[in-house]
Amino acid sequence: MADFWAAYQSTLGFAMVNAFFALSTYAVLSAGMLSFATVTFAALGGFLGAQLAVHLALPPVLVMPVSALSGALLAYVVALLFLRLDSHWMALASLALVLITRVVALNATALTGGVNGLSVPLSLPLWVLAAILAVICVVFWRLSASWYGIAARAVREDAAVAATLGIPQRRIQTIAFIISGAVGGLGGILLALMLQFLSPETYFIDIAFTMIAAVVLGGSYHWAGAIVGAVVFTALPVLLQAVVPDFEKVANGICLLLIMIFLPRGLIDPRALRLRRARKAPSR
Amino acid sequence: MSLFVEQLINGCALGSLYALFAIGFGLVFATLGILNAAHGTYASWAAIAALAAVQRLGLPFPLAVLVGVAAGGALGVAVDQIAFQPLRRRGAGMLGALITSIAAWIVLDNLAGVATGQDSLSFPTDSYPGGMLHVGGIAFSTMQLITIIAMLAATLGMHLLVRHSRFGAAMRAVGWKEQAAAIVGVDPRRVVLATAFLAGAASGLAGVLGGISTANVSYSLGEGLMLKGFAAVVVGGYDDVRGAALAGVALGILEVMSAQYVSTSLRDGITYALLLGFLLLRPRGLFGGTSFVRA
Amino acid sequence: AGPARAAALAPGDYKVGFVAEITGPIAFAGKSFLAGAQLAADEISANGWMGKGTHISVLVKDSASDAARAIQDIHQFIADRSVIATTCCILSPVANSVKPIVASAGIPLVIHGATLPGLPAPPWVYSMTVLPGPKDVATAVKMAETTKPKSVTYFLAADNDAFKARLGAARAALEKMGVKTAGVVSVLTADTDFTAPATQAMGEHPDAILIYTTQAPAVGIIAALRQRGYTGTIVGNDVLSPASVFKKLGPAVVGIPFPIGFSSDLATTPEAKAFVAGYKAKFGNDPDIYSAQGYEAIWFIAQGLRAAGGKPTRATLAKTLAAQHEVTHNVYGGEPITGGQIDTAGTTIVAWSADGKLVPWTGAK
Amino acid sequence: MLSVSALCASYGAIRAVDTLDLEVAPARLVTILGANGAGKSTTLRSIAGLHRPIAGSIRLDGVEIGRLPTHRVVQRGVALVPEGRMVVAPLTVAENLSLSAFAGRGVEGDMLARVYDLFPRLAERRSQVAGLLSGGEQQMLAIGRAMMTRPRLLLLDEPSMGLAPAIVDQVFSAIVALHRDGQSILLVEQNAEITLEICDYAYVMRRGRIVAAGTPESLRAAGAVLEAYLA
Amino acid sequence: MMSAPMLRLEGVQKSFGGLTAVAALSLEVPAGCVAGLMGPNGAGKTTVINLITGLLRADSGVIALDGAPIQHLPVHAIAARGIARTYQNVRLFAGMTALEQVMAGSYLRRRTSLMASFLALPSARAALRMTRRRALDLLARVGMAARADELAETLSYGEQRRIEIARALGAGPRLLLLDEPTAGMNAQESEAIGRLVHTLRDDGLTVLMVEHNVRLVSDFCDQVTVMSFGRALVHGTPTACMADPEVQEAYFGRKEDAQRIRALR
Ligand SMILES: Nc1ncnc2c1ncn2[C@@H]1O[C@H](COP(=O)(O)OP(=O)(O)OP(=O)(O)O)[C@@H](O)[C@H]1O
Ligand SMILES: Nc1ncnc2c1ncn2[C@@H]1O[C@H](COP(=O)(O)OP(=O)(O)OP(=O)(O)O)[C@@H](O)[C@H]1O
Ligand SMILES: [Mg+2]
Ligand SMILES: [Mg+2]
Repeated sequence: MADFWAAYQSTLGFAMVNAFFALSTYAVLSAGMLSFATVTFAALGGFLGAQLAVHLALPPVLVMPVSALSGALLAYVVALLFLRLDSHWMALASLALVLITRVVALNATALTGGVNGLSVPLSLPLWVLAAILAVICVVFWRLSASWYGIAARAVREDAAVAATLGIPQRRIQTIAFIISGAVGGLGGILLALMLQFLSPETYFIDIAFTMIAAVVLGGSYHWAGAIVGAVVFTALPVLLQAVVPDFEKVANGICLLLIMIFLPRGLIDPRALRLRRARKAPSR
Repeated sequence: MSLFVEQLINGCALGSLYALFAIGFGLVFATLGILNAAHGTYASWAAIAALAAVQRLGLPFPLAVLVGVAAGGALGVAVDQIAFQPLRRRGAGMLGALITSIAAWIVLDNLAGVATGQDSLSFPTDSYPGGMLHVGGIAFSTMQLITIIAMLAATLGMHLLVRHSRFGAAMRAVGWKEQAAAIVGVDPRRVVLATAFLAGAASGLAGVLGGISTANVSYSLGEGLMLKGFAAVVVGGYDDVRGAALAGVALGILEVMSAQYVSTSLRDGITYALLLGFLLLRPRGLFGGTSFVRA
Repeated sequence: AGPARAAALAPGDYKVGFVAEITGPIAFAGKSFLAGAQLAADEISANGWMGKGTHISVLVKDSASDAARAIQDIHQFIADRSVIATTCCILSPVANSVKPIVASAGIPLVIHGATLPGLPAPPWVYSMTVLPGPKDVATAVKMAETTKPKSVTYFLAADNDAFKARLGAARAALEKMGVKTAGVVSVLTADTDFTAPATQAMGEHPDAILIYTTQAPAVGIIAALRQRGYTGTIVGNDVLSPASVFKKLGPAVVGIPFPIGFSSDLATTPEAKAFVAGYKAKFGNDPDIYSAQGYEAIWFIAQGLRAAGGKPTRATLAKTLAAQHEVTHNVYGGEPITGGQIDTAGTTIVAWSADGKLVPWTGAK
Repeated sequence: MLSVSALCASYGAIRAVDTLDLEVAPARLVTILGANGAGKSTTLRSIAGLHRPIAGSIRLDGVEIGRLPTHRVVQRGVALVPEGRMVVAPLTVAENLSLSAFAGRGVEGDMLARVYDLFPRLAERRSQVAGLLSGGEQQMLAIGRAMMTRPRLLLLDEPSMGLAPAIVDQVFSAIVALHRDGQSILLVEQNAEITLEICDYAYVMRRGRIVAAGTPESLRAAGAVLEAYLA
Repeated sequence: MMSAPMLRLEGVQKSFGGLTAVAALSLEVPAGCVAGLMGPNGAGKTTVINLITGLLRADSGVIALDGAPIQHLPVHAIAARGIARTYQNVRLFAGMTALEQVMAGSYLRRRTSLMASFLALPSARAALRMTRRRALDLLARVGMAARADELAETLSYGEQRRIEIARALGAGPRLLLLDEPTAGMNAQESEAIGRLVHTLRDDGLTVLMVEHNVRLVSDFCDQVTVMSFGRALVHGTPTACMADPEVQEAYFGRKEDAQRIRALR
């Protein structure tokens, strides 16, 4: 048991870190925007936090809020620029942003260490990571139950109609971006602490695919879906490596395919729950 | 001056590959509503198939290209039926298809890696028109010419099909809402299959031509085209074949020129920053992308 | 001198955790590394080289060159008490991520591919890859001496610091000899189209072109230069040595000089010859420099185990590894180890011959 | 011509149509009446193949069509003017109409003229994208499109919805004219008075079941219509 | 009872490319009045509603609520001034139950700050409970209370229209714009909507209603404007409007038909 824990604790760690990225993506998706900008927020939070840790020798408890804040600030700026774009144009613009991020990370040697990367001489016990994730979960839970949650859902489903009901689309989406930025920046530094090493490749397309896949796999209509999806998406390849080492990748692809085919709205689907509840209700 | 012109031709030829890729990618997005992450693997597999046709069967160049194009199309159909059709039948949205396409991408990419022995292969130099052409002090290769011509032909053909034929109208109708097309007698399944085939074939053409001219037949072939093709689609307007093609070519030229005259390490940065700037100024792409949904 | 030879190694199966890169962008090399390692394990186990009844075996986990996956793999190896040592990493960032983990967990790690200087840190971390910089300079100088170019153009993988440094050293040496720099054409590791860079380089009309990039770009650049009709001198680097490069480029790569640490065609020592023969028998093709490095990594660990004797733990193995100052079973030709980093004395400059063999480069065309 | 027997259709656990029997004889105009949610639209959607029934049979001229996909049903000569119009928003009016050629039921030229004649507004807007038409214009397009497939059986789901009185009148005149020409029609319409005026036979639905059926006169006499509506 | 105009349109113009959908339209709706807007298909009625709610921007002209111009305000700000609407093609939020639709519609009446709501302070919880109760009341008003927990997309067309009205009422508007609220309803159901509109008016709401149902307009509207080709053709009491020869021509088509239709009714 202890061995099992030792062997898979890092998998759990990465799953939790990916959950932050997935939640960050969920935050914007739940207000009707598909954005990959989380990668950029993570890069800023990660590199900035790492530099603070290296040069000012700040402890993680101080570094993490700074990372989250910097991510949120950047997200605010990104929101100002991006909110004029709709749906897939925003997706592309954010993808372009990710690619630019990598070029900047490669060339801004002072902040990122360039191609050689940056060692991060800090580490984080797993339980701290779990505790932070739990706090973030509470935040998402409360948000979804608050007025903001209701408004965001309306904006997501039909922004024009929501606006005629007095729901300020821009403001809701800006808030969504800021939440996304904070959680993404936090995820960025947490990834740095997990890897203890950063390079421009750390924050790149892979994360974008991981987070979007996690959100959709887990169910994009509930915040818990992001977490479930991140865990499945992270752990699946590792488990498959143990089971079918030679066909791990192919098996992984097939598993994803099967999950989506049989649960096209993801593992957690509030709509199905509602339907079931309505069916049980003796209203008719 | 001749250097500039040669680089312009290099950019056009490179951009033609992006354009060919973007045409199919955009077609699937516009008509079937799927952001297909597996689209790049069609290119890789088409090149692998064409190479096999050359090496195993000794087919001449035109036939090998045909084999590659057919392989791309067939793969497009197969992926559609395995990864997208089940979701379509359940009326699930586009995001789900994004994930199944990622799954298909993982599987196909890995199998491509296995098929090439994780190596980057190339076409034997005598299996394609590999010569250089010299026109007034300007040198360019026969393959570049072929690539540009292929791109122009594919763009024109696809544009006429989608915009000016009844089948094209059916494609757009099915893309909008399958049931709306079916109630006037359009067989959505057939239209979907044809669309998937055409898109795969265009990607396959890009794959074969690109595989030959970059001497790189491997799973990374398609991945290289993927991001640029996607960018071309959005800049050009995903529902306009001409726009996507134009944007693809422009992207190729921009890339080559910024490497030649500015800096290679900033090349992608410049390309994507311009792209981003363009999007912010013209949020609906090159040709405006008229809305057909009322306020 | 030193302490008396330790007791014989206790019989048993000693497991080495191998974090492989057999899928992903550099899988072509990753597979060679692994094959070499497996051959070494077979050889060492077959004749009981470490002692009677002893075996060494390789446990494989694929990381696909992803740092996060590599870390998870390493953690799994660490958790597996039967694993006594680990080996990993072709890419330097991945090696950098794994390094602090093995050090704090206390398990020896032998890096088999990454070339960033400063990676090794005894007693836990060792590198079995010879740093390529000095050999590049020697090759460039020899080329300049024989062909006397006036100006040269360099190709550089702009996103790879190691190559930046290697180019810098060669360029300094050449400029000292009076060879002008016509230009530096940058490419990126992930690039696939090299027509434009080739056009750019040829636009500078250099007498020679020197390539400091990773394998895929190097191959693409040579193909593009030759296709566009460049007939001048090209100087490559060690990435051109695998047989697959010749298979792909054919005549285009013939006569291009590059330095090399190992080549099956030039194997002279008995160990090297045995390695080539064994590899051929097991896998049906010739080993390349990557298989040689994977092979060395396992032999180095075995060497440490044999020296440790008795019932070694990870810590005692680390101690004996730190005490090794050379690789005894080597295929490179005399390899001292300083600060955990392997080194080599001589440099062989080779080129592909028209019939696909690596032959010493003479400078004649 | 059309005979539906023991049809059951449901959405998940919600039973929308329950063992429904219904006949449309050739050249007849038959209507279904019923309150909101009675299951009328579901019945028409099931006949047209847009909704897969869970039990029962739907026969067109004795041939089972209940399991055919929509386009095959259309090609056999059933056309639907659906609730919610379902025009193809990104296509122009003319393209929308031209799609009906896929039904493969004859030349379109004269029918196109007839549609434009019936709805001059469509002729004016023929090159406008359908999604930008006004609600009523879209309804006209949906009716015109169904006519273009030259159906043997026309299914109309509230064709007058959203139309101005003048157009409603034209549509009903057209329905009457088509009926006179021998077209078989199954009509769902909220406007019971007009409907009972022009139909040959009527069914009254309530909660997925037929609760009354008969000629308009007999229904009016029985007062069944009113009762079903107030339920 | 009639007072200063609550809604005033003056010289409002809107073109789409070559098509002038609304041309120099002027219109007044007094407070506490149920106004009807009629006209042939494509006359520009829905466009007018889109212009008032800000979904479309007028090319020129003034739209004023209580005398203050609103045509430059963003859509949500116009809603916040007290205008709510329904849609001709029902536009409910996918995946939400009937109750949730109305709750979303009540955004403007939330009466708690984001922080309070986030922290689930007692005041916020009480406010939420109240909104819920109000939403249920509204559903009951449109006769849909029993279906509160059903997904709106599983309801029939007519039922969905009622949910839309309840959702618009959720915003607590002073001016309610209804775009063909009774399309797809039979005479009895339409009349129920008409009575609902009257009770709303009695509660102090002003209503502008686009309708093709002549009887509904005659029975329940205080004033009517008939549009044709983007212009206001006539304006006045329902009876006067219906009798106008121009209206007869433009709206009811050939006279005999109009008489026949009325005869049929
Ligand atoms: N997509 C759906 N999912 C679940 N239930 C549905 C769906 N569509 C309709 N229903 C239910 O099926 C029943 C019948 O609906 P249908 O649309 O056939 O009624 P209708 O008679 O056409 O009503 P209307 O006059 O309002 O158009 C209704 O109770 C409705 O709630
Ligand atoms: N966004 C748009 N682009 C182009 N034309 C438009 C647009 N919106 C409306 N139109 C056109 O403007 C005219 C007026 O449309 P509107 O929807 O206001 O009519 P309406 O009076 O509501 O008609 P109906 O009674 O059929 O609903 C129509 O001919 C329509 O085609
Ligand atoms: Mg209905
Ligand atoms: Mg309207």
